[in-house]
Amino acid sequence: MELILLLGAPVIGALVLALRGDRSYGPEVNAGFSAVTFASACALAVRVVSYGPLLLYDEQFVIDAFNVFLVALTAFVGLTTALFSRPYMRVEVANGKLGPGRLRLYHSMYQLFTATMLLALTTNNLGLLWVAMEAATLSTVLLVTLYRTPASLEAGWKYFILCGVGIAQALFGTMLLYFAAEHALGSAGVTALLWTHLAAVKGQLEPTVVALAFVFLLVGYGTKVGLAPLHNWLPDAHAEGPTPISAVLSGLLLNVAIYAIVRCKILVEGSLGSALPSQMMMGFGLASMLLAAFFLWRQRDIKRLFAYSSIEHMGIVTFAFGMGGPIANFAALLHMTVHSLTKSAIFYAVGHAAQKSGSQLIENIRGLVTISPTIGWGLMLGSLAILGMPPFGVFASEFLVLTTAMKQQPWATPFLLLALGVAFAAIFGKVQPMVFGETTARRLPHPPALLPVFVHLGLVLVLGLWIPPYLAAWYHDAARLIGGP
Amino acid sequence: MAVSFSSLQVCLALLAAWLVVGFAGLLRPRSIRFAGRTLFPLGALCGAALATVAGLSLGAAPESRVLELGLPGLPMHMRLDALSAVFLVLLGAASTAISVFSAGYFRKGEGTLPGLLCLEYHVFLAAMGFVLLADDAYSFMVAWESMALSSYFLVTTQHRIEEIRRAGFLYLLVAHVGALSILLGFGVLQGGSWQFTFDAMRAAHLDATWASIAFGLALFGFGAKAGLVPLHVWLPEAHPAAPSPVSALMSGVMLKTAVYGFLRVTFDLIGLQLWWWGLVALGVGLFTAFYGVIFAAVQTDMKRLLAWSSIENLGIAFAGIGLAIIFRGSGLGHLAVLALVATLYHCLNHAMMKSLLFLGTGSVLHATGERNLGRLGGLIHRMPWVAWMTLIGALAIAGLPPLNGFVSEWLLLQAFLFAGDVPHPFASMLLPAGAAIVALCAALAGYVMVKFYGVVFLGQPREASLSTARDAGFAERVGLGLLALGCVLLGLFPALIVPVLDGAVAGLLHVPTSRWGGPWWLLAPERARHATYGPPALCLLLVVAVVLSIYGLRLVYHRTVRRGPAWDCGHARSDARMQDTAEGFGQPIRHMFEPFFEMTRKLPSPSDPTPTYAVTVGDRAWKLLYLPIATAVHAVANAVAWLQQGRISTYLMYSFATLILLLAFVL
Amino acid sequence: MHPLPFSLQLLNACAALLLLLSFAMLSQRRTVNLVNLLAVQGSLLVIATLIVAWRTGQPHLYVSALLTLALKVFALPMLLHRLIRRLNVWWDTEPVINPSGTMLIGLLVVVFSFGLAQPISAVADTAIRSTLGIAIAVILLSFLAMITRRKAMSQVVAFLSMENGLFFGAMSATYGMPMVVELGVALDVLVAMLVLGVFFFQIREQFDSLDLYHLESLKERD
Amino acid sequence: MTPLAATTQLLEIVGAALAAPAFLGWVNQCRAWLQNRRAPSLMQPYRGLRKLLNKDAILATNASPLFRAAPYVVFATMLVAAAIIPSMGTGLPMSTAADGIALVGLLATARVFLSLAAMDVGTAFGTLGARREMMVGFLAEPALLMVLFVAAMLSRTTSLPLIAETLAGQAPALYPSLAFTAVAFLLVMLAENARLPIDNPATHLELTMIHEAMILEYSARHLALMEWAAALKLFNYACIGFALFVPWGAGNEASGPIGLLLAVPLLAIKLAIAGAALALLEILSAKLRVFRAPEFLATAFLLAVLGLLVHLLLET
Repeated sequence: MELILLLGAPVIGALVLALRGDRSYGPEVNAGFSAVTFASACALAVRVVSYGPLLLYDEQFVIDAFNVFLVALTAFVGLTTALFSRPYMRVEVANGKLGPGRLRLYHSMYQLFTATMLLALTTNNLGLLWVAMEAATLSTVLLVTLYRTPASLEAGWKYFILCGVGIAQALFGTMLLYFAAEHALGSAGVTALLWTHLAAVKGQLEPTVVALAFVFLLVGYGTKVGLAPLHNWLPDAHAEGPTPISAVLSGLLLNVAIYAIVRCKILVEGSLGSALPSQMMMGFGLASMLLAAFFLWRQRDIKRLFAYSSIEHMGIVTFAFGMGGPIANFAALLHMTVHSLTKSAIFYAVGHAAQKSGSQLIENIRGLVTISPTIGWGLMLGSLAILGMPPFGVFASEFLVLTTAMKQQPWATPFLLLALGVAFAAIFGKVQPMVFGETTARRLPHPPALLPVFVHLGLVLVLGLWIPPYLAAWYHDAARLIGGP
Repeated sequence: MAVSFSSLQVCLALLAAWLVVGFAGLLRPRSIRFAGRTLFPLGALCGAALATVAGLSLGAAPESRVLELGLPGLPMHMRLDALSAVFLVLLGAASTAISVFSAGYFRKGEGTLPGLLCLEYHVFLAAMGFVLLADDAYSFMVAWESMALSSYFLVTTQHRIEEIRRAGFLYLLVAHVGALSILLGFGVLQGGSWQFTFDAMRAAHLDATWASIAFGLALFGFGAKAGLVPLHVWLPEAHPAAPSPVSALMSGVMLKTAVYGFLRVTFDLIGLQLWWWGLVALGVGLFTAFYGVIFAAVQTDMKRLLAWSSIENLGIAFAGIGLAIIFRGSGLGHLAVLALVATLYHCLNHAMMKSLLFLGTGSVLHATGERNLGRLGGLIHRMPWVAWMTLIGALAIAGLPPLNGFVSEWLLLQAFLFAGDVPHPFASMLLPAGAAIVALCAALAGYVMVKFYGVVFLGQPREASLSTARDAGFAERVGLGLLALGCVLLGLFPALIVPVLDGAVAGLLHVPTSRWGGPWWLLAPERARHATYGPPALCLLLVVAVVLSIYGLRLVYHRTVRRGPAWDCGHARSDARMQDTAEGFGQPIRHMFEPFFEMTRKLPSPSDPTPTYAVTVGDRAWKLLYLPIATAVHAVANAVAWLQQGRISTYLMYSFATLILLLAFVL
Repeated sequence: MHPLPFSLQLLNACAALLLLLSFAMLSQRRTVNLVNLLAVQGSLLVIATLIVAWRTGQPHLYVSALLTLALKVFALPMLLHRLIRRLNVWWDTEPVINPSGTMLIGLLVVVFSFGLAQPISAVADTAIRSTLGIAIAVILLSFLAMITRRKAMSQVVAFLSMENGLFFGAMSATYGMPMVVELGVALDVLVAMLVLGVFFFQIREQFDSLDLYHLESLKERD
Repeated sequence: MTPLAATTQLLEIVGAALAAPAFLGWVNQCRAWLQNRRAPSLMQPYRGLRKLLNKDAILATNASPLFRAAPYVVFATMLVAAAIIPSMGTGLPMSTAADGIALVGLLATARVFLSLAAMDVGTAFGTLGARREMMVGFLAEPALLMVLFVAAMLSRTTSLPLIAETLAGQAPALYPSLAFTAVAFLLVMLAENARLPIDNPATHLELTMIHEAMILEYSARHLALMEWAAALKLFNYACIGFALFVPWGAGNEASGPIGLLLAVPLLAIKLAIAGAALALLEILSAKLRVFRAPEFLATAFLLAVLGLLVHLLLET
């Protein structure tokens, strides 16, 4: 029931907003549907927490500890982003960047995007997972090009082609899994793509085939995660789209892609019994962290800056999942949560900052605290949080990752240290003059919505100091589910 | 009915109270009076209470408790043992005086709003407290980084000024890198037991290699906070940038948390100590001390000078720790205790005197608006209170009996005297040289302080504007007075304090405590044979001698005292410009230790009608270490950027290559 | 060994033709011909599907054959022809790598993909395992084509032929995916095409051409 | 404390205070003789002091209380220093309050106050003198400390009387380390007491003077105290030298009053020889440029450290 509502609400929302999205009340309607989605997600979460994992609609959907908290997170950030986009889009319209038509497109695609992510998270069918991922790309491509500027078109095209190709690889990987599964299960047809069934027989899957399949899946979904060197679409797409979209792309879509990879990793590891997947993921993770750190060093565009920081953090998560084991998995899950909260909060602040100073270029944004302390402090605290400064939650996960790495993969720690150090210098060195110093900013036609920023940062702060027991239980279950060496 | 609280509970409550006071500042963020008249005094009260409680708990057994916070499976553990208590006393005492001073210090229109400032200030205090109480890696790191963060915001109070922002950035960067290395150190220490509590780390047994790695990481991490060369560069930038009470807190208290952490990790958490670690720490510490003091001698900005002198003192402290490790590693526990007692005493002293001096400079800064030594002078007439209080601090830090600076120097040298007992010939050969360097640094500190005090407070005012300088207000005087009193008491009654420290340290090293002999006025350490020092007696002797000489003269001498112009060897006119400048006073040091300095001289040409001479002294660490790193990172960044050419075919090629490679790897 | 049944020979022939076609696409520079080749590829796919369906008698394969016919033989090529006419992009410019070099690389890719297919088809008991290698080859070749192309249009065509390769692989290895998945995939492809259409016009109105070198401004190297 | 100890203590203080100018006079006398001049009488320094004590004191207008207090502090420190150096007897109750390290500290205190006072009036000469004094001091002080360290390591204690007793008690053996440190001590003594080749007590040339430059602004009783303190300082250094290198003959509890009575003339003889030697050294050496002074003192410092190493190498 909750599931139908969860997936239905955004779809209906998409239809409604496709027709009425440009009305004055459009943004509120958008937020309303997101609120419904969030409510149902909460209900679902409560149900799973109380009754354990669910298999629904002849096993096409599975809700377990791993994905239910991602569902809740996605719905929550979806809601806050919708709230944030109310004033933001109004300002954009006031600045004459958008017409009614594109506003309709924006709102309906926003809902559709949410729907596809939720589908990808909840489905039990690897094929459907693939379909949903592809759909997520398609629904956001037109949002990236919303402004129709040359840059945005280029970004959209790269996004489309690179992710399309990557996803195609993922489809082939899925197919190989299906192939292996058929041999294991002996039965053709739908059940052979159901994750639960595969997980049941993962021991018997043909190793070589599964290994090949994992390569295709990793490259495929890894492209969407933005793992270096497959990441090239990410900074462009995140920087050129409207800020709310950047927020959800960074905060949510990457999580979903990681989720897909991890689901596959569980199967593959089960069948291979070797450290191969872990090594690949650790390699990708480290590469992404290092590359991103050095790219951060020379950014001039504030949104590109934080896009690269997303790559870096996805690298951390991938590395952690690669290390595996209860603690590293726990850390990775926690990191996914806090990263999506923090990063979206940062993008909210960045969006308003860019609007206030009428430019995305870092050197044009100066002294935010003096003109609007809330945005300034939001950006400052957000950046410090994303840089892993306690008492924010990002630190908690990085703490666990680093300490685990020190014992399990000591060879990796110098790289981690280097990447984190360079990233800190790069980001903080750019954020400080934006927040402090003499100001260049101006007033906005609509008062900015900064509630989401501080709600997110508050949550991250709380997660850094105290993780509620039921949440911890979730994480632990999920971590156990993912397992690893 | 009577409710009894454990001291740990009270300490936690007081730290919480600090936080509350801080957040209360947000109630009326723009009101100086509210913050100054109400909140800072309250904070001072909390500090005094904290010092008292911690002091009373010194004798007691360690007590710990678990807060319902932190990571799942890793709640925040808090523990109050003798070592923490000693540093808590330090924190409480110093912060009391500094808060009282701050109550009268902050003025309108100094960057951050007073309310916010009050918040950052008290969060800073509380964070330091939690660092000292933390009993597991996570809460330690959280407190540690919160400390860095809040102090960063305090440093950047006047964020409109470019170099202050730069200083803040440098500070936070170094702090963060250091924190990461400490974090990795804990990662090593937990030794596979996924327990991050300090108890688990005590229990974990590391082999020599891992232990050495942990030690190295700790030395790097805590060294970055303590400002050991070459990680010291942030310190001379950040201290002048911060408002003076904040400089006082950072220099007087925050740097000590580095010493605390290093002691905690080296002697408490790492099971074994290898003697050559001590050599490393000793070497780094001594080099830092020497480097710091010679740079202090050539500074022309009074707060920079004090910052460099802090580097020196922390170097001495780490040298003491290194000595202790050497003794400990060679099985001479009782001597290790002696060295550590000296170190702790030095920390207490430094907290008092350096805070005193920084606050003094703060008052001077407010009275004159000048930090440049070249524009000060003769202030002893304009602001006698500040001058005399500062004199005590200066004499103390110069290590002159009977003030406190001398006591720790005395103890440390006593410890060095036992170099001969160290079984490793190499070490025992090096130690005397170490003692020599300590002595040299102490003497140079005297040089620095004469320069500092003489140029700022004595002589003739170098600027006409100085004649309008006014003495500090009441609250500031009280703050200064408290710290000066602390210096005097620590100087006169070591015999009462040292045994307590001995207890703390002996507990840390699991060595039986020893008598520090003698009556209350005599410091006669049993660990150091036949060495006695009785400051009260010495002080009494001096006073008696002075009084005698005064009255003795009165007997034979009946003439009057007249005032007249300075004779100056018969020179016709001498004005303030003819006095030695700060640069001039530093000249011999520049001359002698030239290789250490990065000097740029601006010499006038002979034909120049208006000749000007300027010399600026830079830190070689920049050119030798930091600029290369920066350029390297930049180069790598540019090289990496080449990957991203904007052409989609190239990107597709990357994906293709990755795919092929991985497939080949799998096959 | 006894000769393969006729149907299988036919299937192998289809496979070989597919491979040939993808080489042709690799070398072809006229966009219209590219689209036609794509259509032929699609029809070969339909035939292959029908053969398999007839051999195994799985009803859902007939449906998927129908779907393929509708989508890949008629809908997409028509759409593309329309676009070509509307945007008059008849020729692709000189490819990034010259055709002969591309061919050489293509050859290596084929060898590699056959090697890749070996372990998989070793465990396959389906009668048509030998074609899997060709499927992989088709996929990688079209990947290569995408890399070498400079016009958005031809890149898209290559992309679609990659889809074909996937489809062929799915069919040859596992008699096609489950129905729900196939429908989803088809839907995605259709939507993708529509989005592409929109894209082309947007790009066109911005740069009044579909040359990809207009789309090389967002980069880190300066 | 025993009456003997009390008397020794008192004798030391008073004796030092009274004999110090005479010792200075003696050095000057010898120097004059060695230079074939007619020597001033031994009493000359006392006359100088009396003259100064009968003049009006003139303070510079902007002299601060620190300036007035300094002479008393300096004199007092020297007096206390004299009280803890075993010159005539080793049973010194006051020396429990301050050991060798404290002695160095006391001397440093005197130096710092002297320099601060010199900077107080704010004349060119005063600050110049203060700077040079501190420059000499920061090398001489650690050197002296190292000298004491060697003795302390030899006798396993830092309390001066005990050092003297142990060194005297041991069979007169050759300690190479002591040889090194003796030279070092000599150099330090020359530098610290403003003697040639570092400073020339007889001139007021700005290029040369250190000590004189600092006390330029003093007059009358303050100047008298400063001069007296300087004489005391020289005396103290001489006594430190005796205690470390020729410790024999100092009275103690064992030898009783007789020992003390014998110690007084013995000390006089030692002082006479030392003064003559000092004068000889001074006329043999030429004044160094101020820039050279650090090298001179660095030599002293290194010699002292070398002595320490030699001790650890050969004698343990």
